[in-house]
Amino acid sequence: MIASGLRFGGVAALLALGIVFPLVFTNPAVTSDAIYTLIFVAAASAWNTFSGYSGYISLGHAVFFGSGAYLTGIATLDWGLTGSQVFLLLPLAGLVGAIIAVPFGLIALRVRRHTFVVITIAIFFIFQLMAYNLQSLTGGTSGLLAPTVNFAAATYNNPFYYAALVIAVAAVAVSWLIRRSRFGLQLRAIRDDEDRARGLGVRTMRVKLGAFVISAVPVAMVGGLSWYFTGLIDPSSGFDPLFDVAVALMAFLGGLGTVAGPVLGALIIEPAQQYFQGQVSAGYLFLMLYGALFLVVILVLPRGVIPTAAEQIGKWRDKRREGDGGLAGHRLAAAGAAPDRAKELA
Amino acid sequence: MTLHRTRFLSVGITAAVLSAALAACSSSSSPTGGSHAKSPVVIGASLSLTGDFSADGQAFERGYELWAKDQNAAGGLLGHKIVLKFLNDASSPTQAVANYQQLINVDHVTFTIGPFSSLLTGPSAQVAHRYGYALIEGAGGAPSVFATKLNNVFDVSLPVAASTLPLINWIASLPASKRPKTAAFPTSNDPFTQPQIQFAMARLTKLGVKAVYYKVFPEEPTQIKGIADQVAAKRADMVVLGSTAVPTVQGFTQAFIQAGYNPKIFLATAGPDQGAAYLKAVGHLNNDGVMVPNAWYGGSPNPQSKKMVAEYIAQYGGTASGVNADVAEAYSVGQVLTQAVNATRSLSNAKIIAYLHSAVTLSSVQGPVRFDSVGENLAATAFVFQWQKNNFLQVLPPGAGSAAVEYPKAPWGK
Amino acid sequence: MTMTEAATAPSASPAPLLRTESVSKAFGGVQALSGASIEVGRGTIAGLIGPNGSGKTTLFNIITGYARADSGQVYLDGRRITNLPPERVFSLGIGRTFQLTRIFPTMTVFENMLIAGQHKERSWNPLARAGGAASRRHAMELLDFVGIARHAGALAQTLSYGQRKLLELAYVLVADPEIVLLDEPAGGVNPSLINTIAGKIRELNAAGKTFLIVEHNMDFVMGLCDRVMVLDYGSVIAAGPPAQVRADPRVLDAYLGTGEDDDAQDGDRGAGHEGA
Amino acid sequence: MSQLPQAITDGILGGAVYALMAAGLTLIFGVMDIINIAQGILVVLAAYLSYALSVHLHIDPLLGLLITVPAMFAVGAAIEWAFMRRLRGRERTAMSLLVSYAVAVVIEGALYQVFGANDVAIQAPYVNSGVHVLGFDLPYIYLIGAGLAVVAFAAIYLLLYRTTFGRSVRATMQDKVAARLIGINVNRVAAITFGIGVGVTAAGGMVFGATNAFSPNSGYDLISRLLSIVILGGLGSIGGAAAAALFMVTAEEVVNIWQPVWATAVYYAVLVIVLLVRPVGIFGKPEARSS
Repeated sequence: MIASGLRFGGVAALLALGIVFPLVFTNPAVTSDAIYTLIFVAAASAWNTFSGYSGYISLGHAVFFGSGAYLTGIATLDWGLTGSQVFLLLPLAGLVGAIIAVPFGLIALRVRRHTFVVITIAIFFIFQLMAYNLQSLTGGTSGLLAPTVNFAAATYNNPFYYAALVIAVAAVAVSWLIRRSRFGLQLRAIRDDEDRARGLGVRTMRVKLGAFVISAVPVAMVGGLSWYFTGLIDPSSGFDPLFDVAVALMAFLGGLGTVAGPVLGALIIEPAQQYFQGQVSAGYLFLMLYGALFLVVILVLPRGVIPTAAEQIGKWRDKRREGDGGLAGHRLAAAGAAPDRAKELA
Repeated sequence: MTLHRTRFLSVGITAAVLSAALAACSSSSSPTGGSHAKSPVVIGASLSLTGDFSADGQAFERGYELWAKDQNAAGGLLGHKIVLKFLNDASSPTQAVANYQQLINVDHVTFTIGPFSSLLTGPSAQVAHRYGYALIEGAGGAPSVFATKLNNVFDVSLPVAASTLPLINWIASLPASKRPKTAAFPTSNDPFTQPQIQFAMARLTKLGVKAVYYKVFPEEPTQIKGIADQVAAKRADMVVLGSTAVPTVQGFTQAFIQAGYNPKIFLATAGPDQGAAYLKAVGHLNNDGVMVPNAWYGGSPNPQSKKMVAEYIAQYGGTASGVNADVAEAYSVGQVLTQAVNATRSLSNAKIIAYLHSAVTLSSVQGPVRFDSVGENLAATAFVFQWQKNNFLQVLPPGAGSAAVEYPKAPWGK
Repeated sequence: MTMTEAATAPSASPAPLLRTESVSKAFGGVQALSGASIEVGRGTIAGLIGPNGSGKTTLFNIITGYARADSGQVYLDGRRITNLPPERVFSLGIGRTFQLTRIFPTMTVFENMLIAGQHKERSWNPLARAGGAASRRHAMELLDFVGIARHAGALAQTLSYGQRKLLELAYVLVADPEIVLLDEPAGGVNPSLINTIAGKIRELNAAGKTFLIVEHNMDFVMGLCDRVMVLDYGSVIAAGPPAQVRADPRVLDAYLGTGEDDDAQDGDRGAGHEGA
Repeated sequence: MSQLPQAITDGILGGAVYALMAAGLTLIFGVMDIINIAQGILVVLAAYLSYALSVHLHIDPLLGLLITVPAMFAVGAAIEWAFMRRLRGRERTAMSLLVSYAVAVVIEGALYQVFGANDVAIQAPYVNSGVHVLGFDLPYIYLIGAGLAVVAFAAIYLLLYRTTFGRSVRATMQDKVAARLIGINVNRVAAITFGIGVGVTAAGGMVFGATNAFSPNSGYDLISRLLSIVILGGLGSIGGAAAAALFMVTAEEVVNIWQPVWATAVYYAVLVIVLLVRPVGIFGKPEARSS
């Protein structure tokens, strides 16, 4: 009970920090970085609700990002929307992402492992090519420029920030709900042994497709937001193959299949990327250092920060408890509260 | 259960550290703008030092640095030393937008100058506009950049659609018997090249040159050889290639040579203007006779240009023909900024924007500069250049300082 | 419709709970099953034996939907279930274990139990928490029944091999299937655990559960089963009470004469990694 | 329709180059179960090695293979030893994706640092000349590429299926623990296999660099097409990858006749359609493992 209270307190504090952040750090350069970070918090969380829980590594989620961006762009320009009106399109972008995810998932989820990874890449490139070639719709290579928005310069970023915050919080909340639900249990069973799960009555295709569709929604929404904030969508930045690599990296760094892992991963990687990539003086050495850093982190923390930390803490606690009360206490505790604890470790 | 607390504590700490780091970033930059009398003027740009535009980004960096060095030697801007601040955008518009936010709000630069390519210039101009900055740029000439009608964008380079006009006029001047009879028009699906190629095709068809091939290919084609072989099979007298970069030109060149096809005229819209980078890719034997339209070349008789080229060679080596036209585009940006600052006697963006809109004619290494209401350079002149025996020469329009057109182009491998 | 057919179908003995009818299956050029017909009476413990490669596991796979039959039919309680997908077969009431146990290693023992129970929860809300209070209690009771309740919170991958067998048995029981198919429940486990497992099976059978067991450990099969069927080269060559089958010369030819000693040793050594 | 024979010729020639580049990937991706995103940049690295040898030491690129193949083998073995070996457990495949991406970024940065951002191409006498047979131009460089591809595929096939080492490789890939039990040095087998997979790219890189202008950024365009080829051929199928490369590039060239902008879609559309009908690829065997 104390635990859940603390957990609630922690989440509430984080949320409060998120809400007051742009009021404290008013510099547009900082809030701009924060917006892209929140965009990746949402995307990494959403990606994780499918790939992290089910074990199917998707490198095709940029399809939803790009489609959300193009939908928002095309609708905004066609309907002549301006200012805050555009934000109302974001749920529509999410819906379109979900609709695209259905046939995408029905095709891709028939295969597993490597083949799944590559087929998501293949479908991704088909979408990118459509963005290049359907010029009348997408503007071809030059893409779609967003209209100039006349928000006040000093607080220009704030509406974008809060929109990103809402999507990110919703994505994390959905991820959390799924993690503790029957649906999440089914997904993780698929990740461990899909055929066995079928043999225990899990309708695997339905479950996988459901997760795929759910995970597409926030990604498409932040795609739309990203178009509006950046001011441009073009085929190579909208359907960016490195988007999925970045998102996967965030989820892995924090802890694949955990709720907090992708959030933490995005909070670390995106600001670091924003900052370091810009550094011209470091030249190309930066690129090498950036790659090398990831190699080290992946090799030192192969399961990600959160599971590794939880494991270390668990070990430490076990040791301490053994010192205190011996094995009996440990077993008692395990029988009662253990399901919850082990879930944290998983 | 302490586990939960620790777990969220770690998240909390990280977030706190991150926000502290961000705060440090934002506060560490003391105002560098021109509040003190002789403090430096910081000028910022986002450049593509990695990614698709990295070759152009590097050339731009050199052009900007050459200008700053020259101008500092001449006393800087109104006596303030020029300090350049570059951020890398890895050819991504998202990063470019973030970079201009950073330059304006964290580094507090006095002026912003443009990135490479229209793709990045469009959204970057909006950021600059939001904070009242002028964005003088040399490589953002696509219609989409001007369509938003922002008042702060100024492109010092040549508007491109009619760039092949000197060649078309020259063909028109030939006696009918000597004109090419057929032409092939392969083009990449780039917002620049497609209009150029369509313009050339329409005009040449009027002159009686038959278009035997027109197809659009992707900007980064994977099997250039296949497309080039289809073109070669037409055996057209001339090829007008809508290319955006060196690899495409190299691919067509190699396939033409392999197919034993040597058109009388071979013009590529971009690539051959990249100096040494182009020569390295196609080889020293395979450039003779290849044409490219542009506003500038290393051998330009323009005295400002001669000076810049001499300095460039002193610093980076090579020959005049090896200087990338991007260098001149970037250098011109600096020159236009210098003239605007000197004319207004001020470091105010608002005054500079007003001045550049006042239809004054300025000079640059690329020639005269005069802006219309959306910031296009109306005074730029189009030239056509030709590689002749590893030398990059201006051949069209004919006149003082122009070399004779090599027509028909010499065989490959000579 | 099939139900009524079954109800009106004439039958000499009480209708069997599980029945296969001339099931055949070939992998490439190898005929794994050729016309295998078996019957398992309701409330009985049936054994399915045969030499390596005789098609026992293949028949299990076909019954439970993990493989498709080339021809032949499978009936559960008179209802045709041939080639239904595994999740349907399971929800119709056939649970099974695997020769090499297949548990969910990165989930806890308790979550393994909830997975098996999830199909019965017909909640409209997919985000509802897994397992109501009743099913959680039921899961815990079953873990207690097989004797691994104290590991409920541990990750399943930390269990010993024998404990995994018990877990697999327990989570198959969660869904309360009509019949449980056990693929070598005694393979690779120590003698005292074999006795434990046999005891649990008897206990469940006494409470009315039907079993079909593939096993190489003859003592285990003969001691436990009411009826034994012998597969050889993909067809049933003998069926009947253990004593009768044991004495059948065809069976001795095919199997017992050559393989019994080896298998007994296997059981003792706890290797048990041969394929069926 | 007169363009069709030319397009098919180009497709077969270009397909041979792709087959050569994919040869190493079938080993690493198809046999070793590692998604090596770095394979694209390794091709580019090999191209730069050939380029540097030819420009600075005036070593003919073809002759230079005697240096570049062992060098790339060493690079591959080092990558396996330093990184891939450390990946274990359930997420090994997915983790290999990220590790190899990070490796690719490091190599890309190094290439930028050493060679700069400008495009270069490998020049050699046989790059631009060729033979004229039955109305078709067959450039020597493509014939060399095809020849090297045949050699590479034959060598990999013989290695895997006709040698003791090959049996160790296959045993290791099927079951590491069992392989160890029968006395195979699993680590050494993995390092050598990865080394061979990367060593073969030296040949692919040389031909790629001679037929395309390339820069440190060129690797990204290659990898997705190479992965598609290996999957279409069927994971682990050596001949399948070669056939898929020829088929894919030929189809691309045929589409080039009408609609060059849609030509690259061929790769992905064909892949999606084939996998819908046959989830294991054209020449793949159904997966033995079901998890």
